Amino acid sequence: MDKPFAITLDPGSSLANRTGSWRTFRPVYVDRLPPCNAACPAGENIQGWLFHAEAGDYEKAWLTLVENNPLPAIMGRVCYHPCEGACNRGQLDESVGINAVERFLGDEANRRGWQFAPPLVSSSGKRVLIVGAGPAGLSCAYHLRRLGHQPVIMEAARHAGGMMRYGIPQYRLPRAVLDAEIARLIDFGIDIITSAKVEDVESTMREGGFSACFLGVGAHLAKRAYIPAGDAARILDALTLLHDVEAGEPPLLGRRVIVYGGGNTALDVARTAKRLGAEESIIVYRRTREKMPAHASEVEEALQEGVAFKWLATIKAADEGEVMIEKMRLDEKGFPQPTGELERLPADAVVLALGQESDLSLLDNVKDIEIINGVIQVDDNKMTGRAGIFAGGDVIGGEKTVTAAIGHGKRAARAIDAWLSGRTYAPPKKPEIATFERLNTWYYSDAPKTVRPTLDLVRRQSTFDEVVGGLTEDNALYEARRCLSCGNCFECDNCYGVCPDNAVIKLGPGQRFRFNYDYCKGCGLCAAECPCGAIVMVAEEI
Amino acid sequence: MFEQIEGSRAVAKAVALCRPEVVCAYPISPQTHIVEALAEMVSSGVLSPCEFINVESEFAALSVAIGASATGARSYTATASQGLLYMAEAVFNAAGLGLPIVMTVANRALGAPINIWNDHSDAMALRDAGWIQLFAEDNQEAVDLHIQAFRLGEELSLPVMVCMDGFILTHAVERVDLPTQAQVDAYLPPYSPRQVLDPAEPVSIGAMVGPEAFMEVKYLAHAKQMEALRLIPQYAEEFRAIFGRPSGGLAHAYRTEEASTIVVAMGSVMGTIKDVIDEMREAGHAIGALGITLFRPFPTAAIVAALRGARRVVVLEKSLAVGLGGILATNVRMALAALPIDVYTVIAGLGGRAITKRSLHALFRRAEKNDLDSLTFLDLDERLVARQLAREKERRKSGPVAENLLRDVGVIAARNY
Amino acid sequence: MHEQPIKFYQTGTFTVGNRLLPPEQRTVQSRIKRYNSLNSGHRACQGCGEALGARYCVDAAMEAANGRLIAANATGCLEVFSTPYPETSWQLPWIHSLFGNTAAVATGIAAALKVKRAKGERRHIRVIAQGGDGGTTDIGFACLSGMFERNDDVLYICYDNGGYMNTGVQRSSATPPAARTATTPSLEGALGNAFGQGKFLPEIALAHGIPFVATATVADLHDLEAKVRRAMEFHGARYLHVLVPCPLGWGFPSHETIKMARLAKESGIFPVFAAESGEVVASAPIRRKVPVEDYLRPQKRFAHLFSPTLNLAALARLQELADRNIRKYRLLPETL
Amino acid sequence: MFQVRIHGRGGQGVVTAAEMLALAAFDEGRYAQAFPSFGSERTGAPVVAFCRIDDKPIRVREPIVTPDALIIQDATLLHQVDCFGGLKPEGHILINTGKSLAELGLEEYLAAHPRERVLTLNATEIALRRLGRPLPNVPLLAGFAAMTGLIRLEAVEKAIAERFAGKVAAGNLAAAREAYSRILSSLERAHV
Repeated sequence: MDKPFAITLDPGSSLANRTGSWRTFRPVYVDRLPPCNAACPAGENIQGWLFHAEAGDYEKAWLTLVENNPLPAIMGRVCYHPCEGACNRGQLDESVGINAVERFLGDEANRRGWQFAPPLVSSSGKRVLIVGAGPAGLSCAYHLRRLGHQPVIMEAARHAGGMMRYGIPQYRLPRAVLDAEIARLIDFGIDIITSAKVEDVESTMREGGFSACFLGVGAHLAKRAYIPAGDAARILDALTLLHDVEAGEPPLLGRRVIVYGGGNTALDVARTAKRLGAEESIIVYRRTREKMPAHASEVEEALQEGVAFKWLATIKAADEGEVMIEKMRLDEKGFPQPTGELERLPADAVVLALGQESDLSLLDNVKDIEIINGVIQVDDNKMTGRAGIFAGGDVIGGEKTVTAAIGHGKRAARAIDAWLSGRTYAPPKKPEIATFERLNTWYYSDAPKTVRPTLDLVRRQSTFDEVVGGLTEDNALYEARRCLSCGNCFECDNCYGVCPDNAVIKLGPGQRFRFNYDYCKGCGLCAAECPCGAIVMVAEEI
Repeated sequence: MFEQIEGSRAVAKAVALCRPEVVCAYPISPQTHIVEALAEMVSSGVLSPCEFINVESEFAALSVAIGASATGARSYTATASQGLLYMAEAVFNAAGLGLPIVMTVANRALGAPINIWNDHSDAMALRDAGWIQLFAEDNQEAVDLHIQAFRLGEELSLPVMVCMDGFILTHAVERVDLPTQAQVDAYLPPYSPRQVLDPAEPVSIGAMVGPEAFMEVKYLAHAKQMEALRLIPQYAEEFRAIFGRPSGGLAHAYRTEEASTIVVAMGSVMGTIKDVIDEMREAGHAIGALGITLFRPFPTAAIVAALRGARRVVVLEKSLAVGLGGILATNVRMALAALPIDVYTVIAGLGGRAITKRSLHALFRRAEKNDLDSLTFLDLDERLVARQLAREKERRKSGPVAENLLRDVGVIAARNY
Repeated sequence: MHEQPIKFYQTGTFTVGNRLLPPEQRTVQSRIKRYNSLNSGHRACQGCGEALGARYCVDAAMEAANGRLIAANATGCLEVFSTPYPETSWQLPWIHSLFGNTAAVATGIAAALKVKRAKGERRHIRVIAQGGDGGTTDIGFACLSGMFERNDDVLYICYDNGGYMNTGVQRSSATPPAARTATTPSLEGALGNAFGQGKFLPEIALAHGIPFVATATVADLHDLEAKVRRAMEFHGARYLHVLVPCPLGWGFPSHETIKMARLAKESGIFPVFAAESGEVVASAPIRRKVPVEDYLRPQKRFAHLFSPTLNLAALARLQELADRNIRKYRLLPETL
Repeated sequence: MFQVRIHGRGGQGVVTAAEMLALAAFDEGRYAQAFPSFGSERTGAPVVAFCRIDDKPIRVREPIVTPDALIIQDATLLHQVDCFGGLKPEGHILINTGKSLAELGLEEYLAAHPRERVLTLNATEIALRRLGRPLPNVPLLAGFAAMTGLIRLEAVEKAIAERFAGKVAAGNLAAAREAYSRILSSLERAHV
């Protein structure tokens, strides 16, 4: 075209005008720590695996999940999901049903036979002794294996699983699920030797040629309380009861069962008692429902199943066919104080669920390990005072949950890996938490949480069938997609779209975006309209 | 083929023979008959394919033509008087964008007072808008100039205004030789735009140009218009070859040989002037005339060549630069500045005032005796004007001038015979 | 008219893109290879709503026209910031003629294309015209009305930022009541722009009975693109009126452009609806209703309503305008 | 050059009459120029149209100041407008009326005018009868042809055929022929 001078212009010519020079603030992409991830005791990258689940790529989601936690099907059942409590979506409508999706993924993996990705590094040849095949030990072994080491688990019980097998009733964790996830770990190359109680760690390590050791022996000894009891009084401890049920030898409890305690174990026992045929299953707890350490959902489910509660009560004495309880009141500090007011309750059996302790006799010959109140003292890297011996799970106290134990195992494995090569493990610095205030929630449409199906009450009172069902694929997808992806780009294209200067370059699926600072004028629209708060405006140096 | 035909219809037929693709129109006298005739031809399918757009104003009419022309369509519209002023902004714009629109201006006076009759005030008001301006002497020339206008405009990428006297030509039924389609096709190639809105080559037309290049843009527009001075005689020659008659060109001299007095004028009044010249020549006067066909660009060289032998030049024009005098005359004076020729400005025929042979005879005879002021208003009612001026001197609120004058004249409607 | 909301809750239908949607349901703006009809390097202010709205609309029209589109553009910010010699930001054939004749220029383009197509010289090409509110509701109104009345095959898009921003923020007939502009000052307790003046052009367009009239904002891309797409399904005159907040003229920080548009819509002060053949067929419902005060308060052009004293009377009148829109266009579920 | 001025009112076909006269002259191989008085011609307003006929091209553009002939389509104009202004001595005058010159009050004024140069024709009556509409222009044109001999009846008929179609053409044709013969009769009487 023989175009007129100046009046008619060619396309593309404005690119000569680098409007980036106008900028006083520049947008920068950041990744923040999502509150769910921050709250996960197992250190799962929840948002990371939800990202793939949202796309329906469940295998990739599962693979992402198991980078941190090898037991998603178990997690999806027994974890008390602090992640959901931290979830920002809870401030919008309801938190994302992370736990349900996790279970869905775990079950999918079992159903489809998905396997872990091969170890990240080639074999180091280093053998690590792991004492106890509970969640801490399994987790530690798994992560060590991923890091190229050879873990060997020695388990005192006949079957691996620890508290997951001997403490959690089947209606919460079907054994097929447990077995499947343990089997996958064995397939991954972890040696588990059962019925092999380690009596002396030092000698076992020496004899077995182990370069390091992780102690995950758990807390299997029931704490006792002194209760004056007649000879005929039938008093059991919760762990023994649960263990016997698991071993197929349920004890006779009678019609009326009193469970003493307020933790999750107390609830497990009370609900188990119902399933064993008790007409009455009553939990006696010295404080109120609000103060109960047991998880609220468990209390709710127990109530549904007809478990009764006696709040603000202690057992003063037990005798054949009855217990004497004393009513308590809370003082101004919230501590229960006796009132002197007594009451008799008929009871065929009393089950004590007052906590557990560890059997630490295997450390008798180990020097430098400090034990306070039955709890092994470890540093941040879970290493005891004896170099090369690490510990985690219930033995180190703190939060005694499966999830926490898995987290301990992972952290210990990383520390062991470092220690084996003469380093000290330093975890990567965590980014700032993606708080709710950083989100632009306009872009998330309203979508309430999906309620998981539950087993009908009749069956819940007579069988050990799993109470809480899983999600269908549709539901799981829906639930996954409720994730706000707090603090991390999820490729919603808002920045790409809202830039009036086309100064955002879209890099393609999974590649996110890049700013084109040649043209970015620094208006800040991208940051303001980023739903998940993954862009910050930073002052330009002038 | 000869036809006894109204000027407007003849022009419409000529335009149709040029195969315009978009015609837009807004009614204003005395242009209306042209677009009415084109509407008929489009409606009946005689002119097809062609889009005839009835717009809501002259401003829109030319704007539609701008859009159409920029899209590569041969575009035409027509207007007059107030209509031309109403589209003034677009008139400049079409030229600035270099769009070869052809527009007929059926010349008419400008208000106030509103007046529908002929003079050249409208075209003169927009003489510097960047359009080529051609003035037709009779309806034959009006027809011929339109055909040449498309050729010229499209070659130069410039819009062309073909001016023909309102009513006097547009409404006159007279003999016109209308060309055949084959002749027009032979003369006028299909429109090959210099720039066009096309997704295949997506240019931006109509950029904002700042001080760094605006002068250059304007200079180039001037240079391009000056190109017309070279092309027009050439196209007129080619026209004669195909159509068999001379038409167009820069200016026509009439009996200027040995003329000591030459009358310069534009448009239909040339016919009356020629009759007067003939009669005066017969009576022994050394007088001739020069009809100017091309007003923009101004054919200075051709005018100097035609007038250099005269002792005096009488510029008779149908427009008035209020506060100065003549417009055509000013241009002629500029052209003749270096020559020892007396130039007289005569303002005539404003608002349809008849220019009669009798008045011209008297005027030219006075001119020959150097008995003219440098600025003369032909057939001005001096008494009437004097009375109003006196009235205004007396009191400030003397009332509306036009009404006062009409009261003095003693008629309600103007008569022109 | 509005898109069937997509059952995707992470981002619903509100974000620009969505990696999880099937490609055909994704917005034009989310494509890696989108048209970018308005290219980088233009000279619009930071956070310019009009630049954003223009790219949204023209890209969507380009998509609908399969890239075969011509645009006519009125004088104004959009024209000035996009085509200062020697740089143009437009990547489609584009013409700027004058301030007030854009609709007519577009008519001419459409007419030319019709003839060229009849002659077999050109394939099918669509035409849009665009301008700001001044070039549309004021100086370009006659040509626009003419284009509507003739039902010329043009989609006219008005980018409404409520004033003559190019010339330094003067009042237009689209300036909202009580807004301060350079020609409706708020000095000495004056109210700013008067109540009861101005015009809402979409309703005037609607009165022409043309095939399609709609409003949209830059805050809801899905709605906007759906409207452009729908508009392009029709032939004849179509009108789209897009609210494009102006950081400079309204007085808010450049990163709040979309938020302002969102508040305008959510308060009801700017009704988002669509009409076909003269009848309103759909309204975009308010999702999180806010009092009109929430929309006004962040804008400096309304600052005189809040300080030094609260002008409750004016606020009440503005709220009534919003409420009237809500009733008239059924913007809330309970008004259905 | 022969110059004709036609007076009438808007709506009476004054301009058409001038144009048809020019057309008829053109059909006879002559040059002709017809033009109206250029105004806002509203129905009922006084209107003037002109026609020049010559054997060589006509260049002059001034209004016809000194006509060779007048056609007065509406006799009521006689006392409103200076219809006879500039008429050449012994110029033709054709008036559309059923009245006599005396009845029109023109007897005295035109006393010196040759009798065969001032004729009346009730063209409106003819038109009403032949055409069904009070349009006197065509019969007057035919009468003018008969009166002046400037153009032949055939040329008028041809112009009618070019200008009109169907019933209107047929009616006008009949009206023209009747008017033509009536004027011929009037001329005979005038010469007697």
